Amino acid sequence: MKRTIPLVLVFIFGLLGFIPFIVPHEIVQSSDDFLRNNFLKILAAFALILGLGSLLRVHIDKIKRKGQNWPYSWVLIITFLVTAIIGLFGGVTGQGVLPTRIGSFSFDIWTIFFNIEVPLGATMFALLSFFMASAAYRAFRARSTEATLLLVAAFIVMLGVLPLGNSISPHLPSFAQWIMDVPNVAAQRGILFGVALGMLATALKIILGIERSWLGGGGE
Amino acid sequence: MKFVDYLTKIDRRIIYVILLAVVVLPLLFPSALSVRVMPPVEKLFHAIDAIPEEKALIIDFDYDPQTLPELEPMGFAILRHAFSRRIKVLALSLYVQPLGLAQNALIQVTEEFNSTAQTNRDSVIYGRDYVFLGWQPPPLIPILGMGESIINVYRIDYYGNRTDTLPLLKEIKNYSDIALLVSISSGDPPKWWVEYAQNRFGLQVGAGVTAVSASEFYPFLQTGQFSGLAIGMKGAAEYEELVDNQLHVAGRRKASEALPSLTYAHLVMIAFIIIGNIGFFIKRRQK
Amino acid sequence: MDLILLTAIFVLTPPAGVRAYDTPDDRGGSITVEWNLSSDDAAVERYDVYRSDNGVDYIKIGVIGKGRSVFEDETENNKEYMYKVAAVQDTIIAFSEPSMRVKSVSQWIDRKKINIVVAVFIFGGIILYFIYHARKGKELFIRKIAGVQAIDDAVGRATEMGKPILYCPGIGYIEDIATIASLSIIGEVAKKCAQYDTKFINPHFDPIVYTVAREIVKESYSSVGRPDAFDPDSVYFVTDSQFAYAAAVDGIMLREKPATNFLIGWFRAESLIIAETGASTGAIQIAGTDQVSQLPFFVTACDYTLIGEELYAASAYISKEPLLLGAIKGEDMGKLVIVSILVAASIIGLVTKLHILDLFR
Amino acid sequence: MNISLDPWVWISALCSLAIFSFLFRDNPVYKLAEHIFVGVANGWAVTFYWHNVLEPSLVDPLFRHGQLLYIIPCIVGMLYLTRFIPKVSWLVRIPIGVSMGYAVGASIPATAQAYIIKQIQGTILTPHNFASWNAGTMGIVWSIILFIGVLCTLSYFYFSKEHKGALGIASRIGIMFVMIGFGAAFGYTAMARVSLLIGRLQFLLGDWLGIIN
Repeated sequence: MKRTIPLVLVFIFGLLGFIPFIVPHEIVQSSDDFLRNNFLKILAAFALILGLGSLLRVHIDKIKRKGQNWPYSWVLIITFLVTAIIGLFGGVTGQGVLPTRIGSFSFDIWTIFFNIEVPLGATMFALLSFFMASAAYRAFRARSTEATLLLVAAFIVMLGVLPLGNSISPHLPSFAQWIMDVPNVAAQRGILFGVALGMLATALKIILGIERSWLGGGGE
Repeated sequence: MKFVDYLTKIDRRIIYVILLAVVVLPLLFPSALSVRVMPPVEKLFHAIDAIPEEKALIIDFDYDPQTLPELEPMGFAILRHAFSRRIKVLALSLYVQPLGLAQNALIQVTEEFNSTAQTNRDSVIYGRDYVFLGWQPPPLIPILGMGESIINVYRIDYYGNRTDTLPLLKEIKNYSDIALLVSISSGDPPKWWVEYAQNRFGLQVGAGVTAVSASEFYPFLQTGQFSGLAIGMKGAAEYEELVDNQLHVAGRRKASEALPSLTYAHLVMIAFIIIGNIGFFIKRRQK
Repeated sequence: MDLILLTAIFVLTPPAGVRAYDTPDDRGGSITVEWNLSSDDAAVERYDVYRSDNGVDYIKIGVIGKGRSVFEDETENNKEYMYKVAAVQDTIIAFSEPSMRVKSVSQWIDRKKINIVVAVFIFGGIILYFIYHARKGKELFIRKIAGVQAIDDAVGRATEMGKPILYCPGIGYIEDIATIASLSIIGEVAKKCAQYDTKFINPHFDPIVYTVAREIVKESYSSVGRPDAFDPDSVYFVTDSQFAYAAAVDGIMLREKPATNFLIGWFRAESLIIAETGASTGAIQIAGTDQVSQLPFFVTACDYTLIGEELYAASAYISKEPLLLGAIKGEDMGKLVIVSILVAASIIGLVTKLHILDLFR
Repeated sequence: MNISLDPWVWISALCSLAIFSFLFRDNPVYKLAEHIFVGVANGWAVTFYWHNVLEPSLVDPLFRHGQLLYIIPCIVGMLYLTRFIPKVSWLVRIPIGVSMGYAVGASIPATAQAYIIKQIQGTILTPHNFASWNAGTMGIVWSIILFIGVLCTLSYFYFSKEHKGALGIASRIGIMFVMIGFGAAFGYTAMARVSLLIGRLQFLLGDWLGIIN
């Protein structure tokens, strides 16, 4: 019972997802839109809450067990609660129930997002250029013919993409563009066929109940 | 062979300092660099330019803080292009984090236009010239739902107004009223718009993507599934060049300003790889 | 409804052969109107399209530029309409004869999409055929992947040098295919470590993947008859933050100095940080992922890289798990079908005048 | 050099410097910044769970307008929350089965059309495809190289037969194409990573310290 119901559901809704592609009839299309806009959208909302719940549970457990770096979990939870309150009650544009301005200092949800989350997120990935530079020196070796071909193509693209390439010779940017348009498309398309067949295989296995690992995800 | 040992033992921090210097100096002493516009960005520009008066452009802002420097300049340039051509714009995001950056782009560009606009006609008014639809998860809901009706999917917009009260959404009902959708994204969204919206409703799709996933998108440009493709900060600079030259729209060109730094950083990166490999081959021959 | 002034036109000939029909393959609500261009098309400014419910009162519903002769009208389903098209030049209007009565209807099948459904049945059928056979225990041949040999050599090297082996499964979750493939390879490497009594280090990013991996490694040790040699601390959870995990793995590489690093699974931007430190310690590195954006770094920084599907094939080859084998064989046959379609369609496309591309809309 | 006086720009700059500190080594300031990042990101997300999704799509129609039909999705959606109740946590498979089933079902024709059929269409050797390069007669050469490249790449990822003889040659050529494709990706990735650093420096030197324009 615990396994058959979900497997039957995944099959039925698999068909409901596939049929509107080939059947344009008014009845099928409007019921497909109704199912999506009124049923699936609300399920997704609850899934979001589940995701948030799991995150908070991981950190609350860490605090209870005094796990590694547990004080930082307190920081996470407190920041989350403060931001959530400002967002929920302060409103999207700061004109909500909760006042989000003290004198000229406004702290509506967007200002917090733009001045805390954006710099943290942007800088986290800016680190990568440093790691790329040191990896370029310490790790990227022409250790095989394949790796050599890779690095040569990389050099052509890195030069060709930039105005400098154009000043070295107008042919360089066109050559770099050609590498992207012909050999690169051939390789990516070859890989894409394999990936697409893999996606098709996985989709069919899930709908027909052959692939059941997702069931395991439910049990505690 | 003391030199070889030195060659292969440069400390990590020295490499960081060299990269930092090479990137900062051109910012302090800016030099104008001409940008050569390549076909993929030209196609995107003409696809937007050719939008007829009675149809609208959807911009899917799906870049997050991690990919801001590459994609935000594209968002600004495309918005400037649309507003200067009086093209009606619907903005949306498939994920929640990009919403804040979409709002930032819309606020700043509308501010640029409204501060110089004299009459009501050439200023950019919310609800008439553009609407910010906001976010409705999961992605499949808006991608498929807007084929039938936009206001059924987005009952309220980002700011909380009811969408059936907005004048623009009385004319623009679904994909048949949309000439083009441009997805500015760091991941798969442009492919989803092709997979679901183009396959079922024939929607024309353009893409602005990060350089990391550039090579994966080229097959879709070759088949015509994408009507244009702008890649990374260089693509943004090319689009800024077109907006600047062909539309004479003023506005800070952040991507173009970064090109000199980008050039020298690439040269330093190539030099590091070559030096590293010289040391590697000498050591291998010693063994 | 104002009565349209019918003025006799001597100069402009009206468009002829006006025909209207329900737009096919749609959910209805649309009628297509076609006409032959007026013989004076050069002089015509535009064509106005008129519609009537009762055949008497006509209202203008559309304007089409000159030189074009098709218009799609949004209509209510199952309601009858008649159409007229007028060629217009300045104030002169030339009306055509009215079309037949027509109504828009919903269709049950979209014929333009039949080729896609046929493709789904062909490829889906092939894949399911092989999965069915694999589950029935039929012997399915997969060539030995070069990567599997590289894994054996790498473990052997660490054993000779008496140094530990580090296995990093990436930052994927249990539902990522690359992570599942990596888990089956962990079992194989753990078996060899148990046989040769080589130290095995396995830091994890995701709690669920960690618990599954622990069971696999424990089971590998006992399957080789060395349950006592299994060290529970060898498989452990580090952190669920991307860059902190990369920094932690780098720390292990520098402290424990493993002779061999396995970087197999789902990776994102942190792959660079891990592969770089591994290369600088001089360890043999075997990488494997299906994330195309990370493969360039692994190819240049590691000694051997399992590229995309090679990773799936290697895990199927090692685990001999029927589901995996069936899928790989099915996909292989799918590739053969794609190759034969490409060759056949190209021959048709070059030799004949058939519009072969329309078959692949 | 007019340093910004806006407190928020200072907070922004300090956040950036906290993350940059990771360059030296993983330290408490970096850990603090990272956890604040996750906290703010989820606080922002929750704001829109309510204002953009739950309130307009569920609370408003169900409670304010009494459309009782919405009770069904509401109940099925709540089954997600049984994940935290060990005894009945299998019930979470019902909403997962429904939403995953629909998404997987819709993905089948979409994948087949966008990733197989259309890609075949772009590879077939026909005069139309020759012209699509708009490179004149060279278009024929590009189409042929593309055709061979796709076939050889496919042969590299063919596992049912040993890579010997013709298949061996084809797969050798195939891996060459794959490596050129990876080289292109590598070049663009280098550009991407550096752009992110330049973007941060434009903020720190521009908006914060006011050194650049």
